[in-house]
Amino acid sequence: MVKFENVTKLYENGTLALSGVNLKINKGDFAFFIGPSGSGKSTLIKLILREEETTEGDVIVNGFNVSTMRRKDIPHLRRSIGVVFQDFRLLPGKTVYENVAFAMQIVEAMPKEIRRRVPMILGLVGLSKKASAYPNQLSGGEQQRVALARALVNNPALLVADEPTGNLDPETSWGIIKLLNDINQMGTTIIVATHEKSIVDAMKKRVIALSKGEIIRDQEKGLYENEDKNHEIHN
Amino acid sequence: MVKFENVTKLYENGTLALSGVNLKINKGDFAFFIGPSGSGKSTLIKLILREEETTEGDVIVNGFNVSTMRRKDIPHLRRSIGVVFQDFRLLPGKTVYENVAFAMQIVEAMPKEIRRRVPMILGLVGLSKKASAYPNQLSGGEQQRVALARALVNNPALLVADEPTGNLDPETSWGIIKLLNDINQMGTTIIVATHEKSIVDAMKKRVIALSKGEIIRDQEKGLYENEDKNHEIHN
Amino acid sequence: MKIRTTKYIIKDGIINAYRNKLMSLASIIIVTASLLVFGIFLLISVNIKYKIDDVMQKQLQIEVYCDSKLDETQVDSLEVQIQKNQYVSDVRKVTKEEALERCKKLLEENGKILEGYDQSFLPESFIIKIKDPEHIKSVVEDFKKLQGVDDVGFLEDNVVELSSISYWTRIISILILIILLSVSIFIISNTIKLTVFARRREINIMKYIGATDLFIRLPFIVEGIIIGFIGAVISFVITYYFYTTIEGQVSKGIVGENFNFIDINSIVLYVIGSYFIIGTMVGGIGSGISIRKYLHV
Amino acid sequence: MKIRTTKYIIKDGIINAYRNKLMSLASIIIVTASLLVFGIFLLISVNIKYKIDDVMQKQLQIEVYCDSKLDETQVDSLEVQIQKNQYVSDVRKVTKEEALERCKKLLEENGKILEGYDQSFLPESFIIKIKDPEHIKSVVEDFKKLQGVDDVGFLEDNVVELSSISYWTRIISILILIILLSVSIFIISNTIKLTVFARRREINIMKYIGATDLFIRLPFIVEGIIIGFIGAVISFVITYYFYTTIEGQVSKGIVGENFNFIDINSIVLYVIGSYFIIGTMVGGIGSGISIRKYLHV
Ligand SMILES: Nc1ncnc2c1ncn2[C@@H]1O[C@H](COP(=O)(O)OP(=O)(O)OP(=O)(O)O)[C@@H](O)[C@H]1O
Ligand SMILES: Nc1ncnc2c1ncn2[C@@H]1O[C@H](COP(=O)(O)OP(=O)(O)OP(=O)(O)O)[C@@H](O)[C@H]1O
Ligand SMILES: [Mg+2]
Ligand SMILES: [Mg+2]
Repeated sequence: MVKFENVTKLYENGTLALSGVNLKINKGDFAFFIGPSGSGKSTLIKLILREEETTEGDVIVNGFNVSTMRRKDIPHLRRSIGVVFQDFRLLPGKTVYENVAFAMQIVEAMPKEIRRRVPMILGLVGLSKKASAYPNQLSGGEQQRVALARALVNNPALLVADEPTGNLDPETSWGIIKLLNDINQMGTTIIVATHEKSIVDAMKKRVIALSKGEIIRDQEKGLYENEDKNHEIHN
Repeated sequence: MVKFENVTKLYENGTLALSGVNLKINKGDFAFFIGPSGSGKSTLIKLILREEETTEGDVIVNGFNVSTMRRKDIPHLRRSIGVVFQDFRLLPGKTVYENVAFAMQIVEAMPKEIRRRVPMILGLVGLSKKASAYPNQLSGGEQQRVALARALVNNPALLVADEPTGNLDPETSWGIIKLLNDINQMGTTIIVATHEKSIVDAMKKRVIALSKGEIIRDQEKGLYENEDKNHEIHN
Repeated sequence: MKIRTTKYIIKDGIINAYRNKLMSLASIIIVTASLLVFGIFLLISVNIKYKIDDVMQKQLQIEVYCDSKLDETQVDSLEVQIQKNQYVSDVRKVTKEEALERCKKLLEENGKILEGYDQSFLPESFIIKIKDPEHIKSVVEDFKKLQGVDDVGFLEDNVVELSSISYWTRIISILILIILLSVSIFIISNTIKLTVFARRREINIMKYIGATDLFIRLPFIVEGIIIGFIGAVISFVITYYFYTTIEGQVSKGIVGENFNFIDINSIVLYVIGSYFIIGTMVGGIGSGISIRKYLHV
Repeated sequence: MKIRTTKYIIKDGIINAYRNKLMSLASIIIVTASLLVFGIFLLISVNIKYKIDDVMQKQLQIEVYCDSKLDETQVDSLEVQIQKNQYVSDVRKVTKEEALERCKKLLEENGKILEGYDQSFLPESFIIKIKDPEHIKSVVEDFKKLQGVDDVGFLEDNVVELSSISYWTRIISILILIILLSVSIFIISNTIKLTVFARRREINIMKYIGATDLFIRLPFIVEGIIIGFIGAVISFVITYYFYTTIEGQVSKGIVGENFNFIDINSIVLYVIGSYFIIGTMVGGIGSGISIRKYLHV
């Protein structure tokens, strides 16, 4: 589903964010990207979405070779992925309802379908009451859940979430993670970049640990901290 | 230092964010605001900064009666407080260095002093290398640390941090919290709104727990979850 | 693109124009202002041309002197020939009697010296009004060649001078109209650029979550058209109101001069047409183009 | 506010104008365009006035006919009196001989009928050029009252007509200049409003971290002044270049007409002055005002 082949990313200002990354995430996987601040987790995600282009190497997502694809195919790539951005990226001029509906409008869903599905998803993330609020009228955690609702609403085959619980209390976080787990059970591939040790440790899913732009650990059923040196590299 | 007297906050769209809040934080305190997403933590902070006005009740901060102060005194109030906003609020057109320096320029600090202090603070939060980057060239955690650096640079008597570690890995988070603790030891009053159970539990500081806009617990040396019903209300 | 999407897009454009009231207002003011400048000059130049032509018309008389030996039928046939000329709008015959009277007048009180003279030595002539100042010279040349014509003279010396004013007025008018048109287009399109710039982040976000370029662009185009359209309506109303008011005042003779404005109804279509074409086209196209650079993410 | 802060503020304004290149560029284009419209019209109206006055000057001749019984000293004293009038720019005496010649000419080939007559029955007259078209009527009235004057006539019938054109041209020019001035100010200030709007969040943030209104506002004012200033410079260069080019072409006679433009150097100060005043003042003040509503946080 997602494959990184010897990927290097050097930002324009000279920051080497990733170097020599090889990675394969299969359909149905649930993987955590972990690592210290600035280690390259978000950059990995940006490459998957072609928000940034690789400096070297190839990224293959849902059959698209992201590095060489044509500009006009980018929307198709992105629509096949549900994304929770670290900075949310809600449309400030649209209400919560409209923000989520927008994701369905761009895939030209039926209005009837939109009216059915958006309230359902908002209920799932606990925001039914905030449907008509604008993003700047929401608390941090509420905005984060709107972003999650938008990522989920089209039932994407791949869900990528960058720090989806950074602004949530432990209880709400657990609700969200369980939701992701359920979706994963139904076949959706899930990638989560996170700092929450407790969640990673409890879930016992695949853990891909980054440090200074390199993968230092890729471990099935891993923990946040490495307790088992034997698993160091797996691919 | 900070006093809430029977404060109610009803947002324009009809959301009751706080009701009947009484609270007193003394000089030199270290207090955590905790509570589920949307419980009113950020609203409390916004009232301290007069980013929002109370609907009822008074807020007194550093001797200012925030509810009745004149508009032209607001900058003085805000300058006396160092703030880490939940959404960072970095100036997009300024580099990391300039963002931090800006906080000193508005208090008309000596250029020499600025040149001395800004790099020092950036070093403290581990961002010396990013001094000339723009905010959109930073990772989430890096932006958060710039926001912290800016809040610290003027040595404020009161430091208010809304979710200052939400985008930081546990190790960096601990570094930051230790930094705050050191500053607190030197006499700065510190208020932190947070979701990080592990930090709250480890610090054993005063915990003010909110739920649906009301204070449900105010406990010295508290934990994230309430294990001791006897401490329920303290004032 | 499906019909439901088209519907959504139009609705979205309208909603956005409304929700960004402040920005829309500023842009509408700019559009209105620049259209007004264009429109005011359009009206002024049409009126100046009209006025100058009017003045010229009154002056654009030439006099064709017949050979004094012509008999009446010859003179009549000459008159017919003159009237056939396409640029001639009016012909008045000056009889020998009138010519004598004129002579007397010219001599003022000393006209009496002519008394007793027979008028027959004076030629008959035609005072001719010319339709179009531009053609006066060629008309004069033509008439000089007619048989039985002794000489052709301008009634006024300043005809050449005046026709140069008319010519230059026209050239300058057109030049200015072109400049103003470009300026309006420039201003409006750059205004739209600024409104798009103010929402660059929004456009980026749409792109990041998978919207196609067209899907993002169309509501902005609709919004641009709306802004241009409203600007056009307002500037038209202002133009119409002021023009008819001024026209009314003038025709009531308040300014005390016999100065006629062109009736607005005879030019209303030009004004409306140019306003709406400039406003909506530039608004829409400008929007569509300005947005492009923010789509490349 | 301390000196170091002032220094910082000016530096910050310049840096911001530079970093927001795209936005600054769009606003500079708008400022330039609207100044150009104003400037072009300023130049045109000055030139039209000049041209019309020029034409009128040539036509604004009146003729004062002396009483034919006056002797030479009386005629001379009349000439002196006429020359004293402040609106008279030139006086030419028409002697009795010339008068006779004119008469003969008027009678064309039949002039011979006057041969043998003594010119003494013809009056002497003065052909007088008037400085200012506006005053022609009062001058005529004055001269009619002079002793020894038999009659005063216009050399041309259309003087009244022409002086009405001159009058209206002036009124309309001033009106349009006022309108254009307002329009430029409107457009520029709304443009500045849009640029401020695009950065409302930035302004909010500064306020949230404790900057005073003045501290936030000043760099924006500096930025507005810079934009206005650059717009003024560009529009001045364009105006100057085109004006002198066109003037050059015309004076080389390429257009084949004797059409003189006013030398730009004699009006350059007006143009520069208005451009810089409008550009920088509106840019600066507009910025300062537009920012206000975002400071209320
Ligand atoms: N647009 C950019 N231009 C230049 N450098 C960038 C850019 N975006 C990120 N970087 C740098 O690349 C490195 C990796 O950033 P990235 O956002 O991938 O980190 P991260 O692992 O997501 O960190 P965090 O946990 O703090 O979000 C960082 O050093 C960051 O400063
Ligand atoms: N500007 C606003 N207008 C209307 N409602 C608002 C506004 N800001 C916040 N709210 C509402 O007020 C309530 C409290 O919000 P607040 O931001 O204080 O929560 P919080 O405790 O900080 O939550 P989080 O942990 O998610 O940041 C929420 O329900 C939120 O939707
Ligand atoms: Mg990140
Ligand atoms: Mg909050």
